[in-house]
Amino acid sequence: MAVLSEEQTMLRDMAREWTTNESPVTAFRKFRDLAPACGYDANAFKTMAEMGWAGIVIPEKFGGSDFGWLSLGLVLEETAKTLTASPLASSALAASALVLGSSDAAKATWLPRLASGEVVGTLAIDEGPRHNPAAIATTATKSGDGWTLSGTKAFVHEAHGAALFIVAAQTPDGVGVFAVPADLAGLGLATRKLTDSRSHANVTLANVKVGADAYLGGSDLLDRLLDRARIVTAAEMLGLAEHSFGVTLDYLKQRVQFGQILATFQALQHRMAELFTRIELMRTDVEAALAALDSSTDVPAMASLAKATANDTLHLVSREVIQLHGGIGMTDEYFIAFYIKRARVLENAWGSSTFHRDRYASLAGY
Amino acid sequence: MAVLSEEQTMLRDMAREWTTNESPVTAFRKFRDLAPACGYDANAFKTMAEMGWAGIVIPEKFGGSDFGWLSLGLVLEETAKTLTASPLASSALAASALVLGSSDAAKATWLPRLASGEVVGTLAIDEGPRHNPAAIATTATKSGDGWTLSGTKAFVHEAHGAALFIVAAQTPDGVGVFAVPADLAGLGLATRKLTDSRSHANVTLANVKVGADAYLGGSDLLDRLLDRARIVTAAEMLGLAEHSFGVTLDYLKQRVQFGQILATFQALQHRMAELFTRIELMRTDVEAALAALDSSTDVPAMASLAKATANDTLHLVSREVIQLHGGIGMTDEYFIAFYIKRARVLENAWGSSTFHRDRYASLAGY
Amino acid sequence: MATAAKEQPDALEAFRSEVQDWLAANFPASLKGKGGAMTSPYGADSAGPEGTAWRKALGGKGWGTPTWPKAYGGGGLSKAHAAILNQEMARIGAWNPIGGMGILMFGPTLLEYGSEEQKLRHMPAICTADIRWCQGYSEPGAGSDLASLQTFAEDKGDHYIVNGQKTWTSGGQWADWCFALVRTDKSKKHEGITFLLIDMKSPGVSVKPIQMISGMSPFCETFFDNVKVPKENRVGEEGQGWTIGKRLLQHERTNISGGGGRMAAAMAQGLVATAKEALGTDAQGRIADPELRARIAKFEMDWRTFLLTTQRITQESKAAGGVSEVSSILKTVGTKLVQERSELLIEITGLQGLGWEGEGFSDAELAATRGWLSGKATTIYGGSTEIQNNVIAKRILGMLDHQ
Amino acid sequence: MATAAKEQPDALEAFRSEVQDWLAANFPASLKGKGGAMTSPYGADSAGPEGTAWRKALGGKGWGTPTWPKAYGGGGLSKAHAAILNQEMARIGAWNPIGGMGILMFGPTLLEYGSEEQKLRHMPAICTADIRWCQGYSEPGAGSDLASLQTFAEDKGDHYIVNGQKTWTSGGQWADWCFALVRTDKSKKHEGITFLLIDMKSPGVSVKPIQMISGMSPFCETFFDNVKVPKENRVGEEGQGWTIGKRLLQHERTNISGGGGRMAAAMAQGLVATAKEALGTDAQGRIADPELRARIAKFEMDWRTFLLTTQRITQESKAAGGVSEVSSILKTVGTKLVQERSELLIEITGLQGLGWEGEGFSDAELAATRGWLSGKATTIYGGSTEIQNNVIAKRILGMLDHQ
Repeated sequence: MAVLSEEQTMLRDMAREWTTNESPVTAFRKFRDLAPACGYDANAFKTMAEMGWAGIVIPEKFGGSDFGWLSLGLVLEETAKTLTASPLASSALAASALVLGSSDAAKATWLPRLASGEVVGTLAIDEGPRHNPAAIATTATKSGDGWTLSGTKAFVHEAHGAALFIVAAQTPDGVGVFAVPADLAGLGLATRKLTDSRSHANVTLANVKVGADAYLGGSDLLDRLLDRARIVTAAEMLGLAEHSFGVTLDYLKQRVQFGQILATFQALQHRMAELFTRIELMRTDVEAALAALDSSTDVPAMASLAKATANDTLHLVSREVIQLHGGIGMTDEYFIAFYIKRARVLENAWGSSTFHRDRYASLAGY
Repeated sequence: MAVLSEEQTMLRDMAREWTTNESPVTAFRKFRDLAPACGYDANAFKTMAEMGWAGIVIPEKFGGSDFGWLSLGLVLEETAKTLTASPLASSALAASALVLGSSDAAKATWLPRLASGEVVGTLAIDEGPRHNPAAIATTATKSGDGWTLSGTKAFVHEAHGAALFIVAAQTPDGVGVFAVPADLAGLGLATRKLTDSRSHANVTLANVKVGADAYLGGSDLLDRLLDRARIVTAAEMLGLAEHSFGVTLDYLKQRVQFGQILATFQALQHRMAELFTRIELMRTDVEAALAALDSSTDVPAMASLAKATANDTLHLVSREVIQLHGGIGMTDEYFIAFYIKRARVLENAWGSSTFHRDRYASLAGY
Repeated sequence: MATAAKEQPDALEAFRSEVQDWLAANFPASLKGKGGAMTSPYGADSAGPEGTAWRKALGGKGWGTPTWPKAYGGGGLSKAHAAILNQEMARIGAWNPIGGMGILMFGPTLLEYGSEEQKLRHMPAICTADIRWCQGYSEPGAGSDLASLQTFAEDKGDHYIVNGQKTWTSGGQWADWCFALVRTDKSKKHEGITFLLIDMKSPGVSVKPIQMISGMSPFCETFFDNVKVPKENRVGEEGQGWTIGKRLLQHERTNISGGGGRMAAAMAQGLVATAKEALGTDAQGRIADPELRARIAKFEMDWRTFLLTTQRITQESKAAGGVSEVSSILKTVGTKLVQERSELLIEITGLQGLGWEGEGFSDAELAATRGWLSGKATTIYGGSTEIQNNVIAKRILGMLDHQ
Repeated sequence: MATAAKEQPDALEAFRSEVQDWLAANFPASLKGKGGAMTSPYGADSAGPEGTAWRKALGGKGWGTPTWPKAYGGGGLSKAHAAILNQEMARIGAWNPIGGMGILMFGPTLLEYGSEEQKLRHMPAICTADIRWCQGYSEPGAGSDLASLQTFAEDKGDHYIVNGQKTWTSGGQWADWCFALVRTDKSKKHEGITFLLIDMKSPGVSVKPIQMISGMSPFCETFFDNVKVPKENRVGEEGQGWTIGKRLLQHERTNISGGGGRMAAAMAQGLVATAKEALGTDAQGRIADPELRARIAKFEMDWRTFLLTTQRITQESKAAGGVSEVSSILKTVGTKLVQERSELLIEITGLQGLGWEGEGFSDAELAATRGWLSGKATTIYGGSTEIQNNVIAKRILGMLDHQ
């Protein structure tokens, strides 16, 4: 655990306590089985917003607390431990597009409502099942004062509950980032149900018209936004890895086979020691990348480092925890497989390890 | 172990018995410390030749036994177990260039002497420290009836003792393969001493003149020759992996730490089980590739499969056997490190795993 | 086989004609290529009345189990004759409708250990697949450590009263009979186990399907509440159950690791074709992502190695006249590779490879997702990878006991 | 440190001038950049008479161990003052000639556990590096299981008679003194161990260098044949040796896993530069072999993760006022990565990376080969990776004992 400020420690402890008591894994199971139309656990998110978490990366003048990305990461890590189905990350990323962007009107319209949790926002960038920001085909053409957007965004997370989409599209001058309200004519959703039981949809924009104020920035903004998405996703992945590991450790300490507690088998001890080591390394990268966002230091490389490490580590951990549980882990009645079902979605969002190793090497000049 | 014919079983048993009794690892240590100028254990090779092993892939009419590649592989596997410093593989590969080649004069001149072990031959193909047959720069220009060769061959194995080099060179019509006697004017050696204490040298050809009969074939012959080199090398690697594993197993069964025999620690048991499994898989590929040579079935893919598997497996095994030995394995007085020192040389000869995975994919059309 | 063929070529060719005629008369052309029905829990019957008719026809002739003894409902054919039957069926697209655990696991075991009465009573209905069997081995507290099972069969003279709970009963909800390991002696671990055949319609037997993480329910929990089992349904002696049960598990392991050549080629090809489509190709036709291309090649090479190893071990076992010890590696290697393939497929296809249900995914994609999840069990059941490694270390490598 | 600097800026700046003057007067310009001499077994003295003079000058002033107490030969400086000393030395290319096991391992331990007499007697010569120390811990039968050591010290009133054999005595052939763990009580395992200081010139001490697989001989076997050791040379009480010895090993582990930032950057850069040269680059400047490029990137990323983890754990330890438990992972991770780098370098350079001696290889290439081989020991000594994993499992994860 990084050395935290007093307010960060308080925030983390509060998140941990709330998650443990108010949003355990059973809450996720209920959410999954009910499958609400909004695609997230609305009651949980309401409480989270009341505690101020929706405004952590939003400036105070727009109703946020401006606690920064490490603080947001701490909360996401804690709430991810029990798979809390909240749009906190997506909404924070949408807010950061506005904060980093150039449209004062968009800030004034959306940031206070995002900070209070009154509305949810999300990113709509990729257009295929694999992260590829170089392949954006959605177009934004000028029409009068504003723009007309056309194209399809794939697997947009939290699409069902979002009031605001942050959309990347090709303008005549290169990629642009736009704030697109969900209720505009021509915008449609097609649900894509994935293993994690969360909200994903293809978002179709058929000549959707937005004003000039909807334009937030160009490819530089998009890059900064994507790095935030990668790092915040890695923070959630850290929570998944940590907690599924902890649950497995507890299981091994009580399960008896061959007259012996499983935890006392040396082969399992060494595998758990390896996982522990890997998760500690993952924690390092995730926390360092969050801190890099707060200090604006070497963000692109740290984002690729954190996401690649998070991918590889969670991939291994999510497989091992199932194997180590044995038969019980294969039943839907037990919960350990929820982690692998969510893990693979996050691994494939915002860049696989292959993508990020390639990017890291290119950033380093080889 | 593949299902062998009666004669193959006899040959294998003979090789095993001879190696165990007459050519143990201590013989290799003596060879290393004496460092004879010819670069190999001349007494050992003399005996091996007397047993007919130098002629295993040479037709009977040239004094060989024509027992085939699986038979040769069995002998190489056995003799490699104790690191026997013989030029058997190199000489057999040189012989096969003549057998497969088009020059009757070269066959008549060299094959009987290679079969009897009177002389040693070797391949001189690569020109850099990494296998790259696409980058041959040595030239062969026509001069009168014959050819003039110029260039430098790198890390030629058994160069010090060889009377015959099989050289690949660019002719005006593409790559050609030539039989070049070692005693010709313009041919020079520069020793390159590697970790395995065996014979390696750069061979320089400065306007070396050979007759028309020296030409053996073109790129097709070269490809066939390289596949033989890869497979035969993999067979030697199998012997290394198998025996270093066996020695380690024996060590674990007698070494006591914490009042317990090491072999009874479950974490070590599982690592040994993994190594055993990997070596069995390696054995499959090596034997299947040797058999593929004998039946001329799918040789290129099988060669890449066998060499890649051999590389990866021996790499792992050679590291693990050192770690599992602990401190004693780090001393020169003990012998387990001889295996890693030879292993890395063979891993890097005739194509790394990266090379062969790329080749396998290309052969398969992707 | 080759020898037999040489000795009696005429007889064999005559048999081939007989088979051709019989198939022409009995295999409904409409079932051609519908062998996939066998993966349904209802087997051939899921292919409709014609499927049932075909099952009864082939099963009734004993040709669903062609080399099993005729006296017990098998075909009584030599291997050479059975090969001809297979060839002729394959030639016209016919498939064997006789499957399930009765064939794969229980039948061979009963042939080896059953009494004459038991064989005559149970084998014919196995050979026709009229009766379906399930396996009562695992218990909630006895997974890898199967021998610690607690389901108790109390001796009541001419019958036992069975109480306890089994789990992972494959197809328990559809089975007519159960072959089960039960405890008849609490004072001994392995020697206290007995092999019983239990009619699933007996009073006191109840089953509860287990929903798996793949969303499917191929297994059940099975409860025995004072179930009366006549002693004639005991296979072997009291206390011999562990020996018989282990023998049966060998059949199970072979099946889990198996996978024929055809499926194998498809495995690698499917991956390459998918990758070319998902990732694109370069001017030389290579998969455009070089790192993923290398990993696909590695998978294909590993898979080929696995198939060659299966072949090798089969040949060696034949030559040696017994199962090679090395066969212990097949299960761990095969199951690991199948899991690797699923994971690699997800990485190649990205989020499209994680579809759970609904629009936007092909049936094949959804099946791949479910298969990825259910495939996690292959390294757990039938002797987990950890157990197999213990076995390799101790039995093959002689590394003693670790305790 | 920052606080101290704020409080007394003038005093610190005065100290800076003093340092500058002293260095100008004492550091021979000819030694600039010759800090590499410290990797020789003879340390600074291998840089000739000027090296020896420099060692005696800095050591005599106590500035080789700037923060150690002045009473025992250290510099007695605050951390703020020591930082200034380091800055000024770095500025002019001066280097610290005081090194070896006395500084790295034994000194800190003696400061903690030694008697006043022992500190006064031994510390000054450690601070000047006039006396060189070696470690007598491992024995042929006591490797990872160090506490099973058998070298016996028999109580003879005012002295012990020591008999036995040590191995892996680092620099034993050049050492003046040895700090050793010996057994004083055969009836107890850990509590029977005592920490002794043994003069290597004592009658009965003999050493035999061990040739390593790298061709170098940094270690010895050390034999004790009725060696008389006065009781004043016992550190702590009888039976306290295990506690003291373990504390000392913590210093060893820190050093093995260490590796400063500068070396770190060089590690990744060297790999990339070598790869660009050996493999070539494409039009975009990328390393031409895509699979190796990906693996180099993975190594660089893993190495950066390791360095960031070292930083994190240091900061956390400072904040918590104690060593973080998590530091156990640093040794296993760091040593593994250093080994990975060596192996990767060989794969990149091919046979050129396997040069043993003679023509055709640069000094750097030959050093890399030797380093690859000697580096295999890093996962074995100082607590093998297996032992560290046991420690993590039991102490941190609470997985009890496996026996």
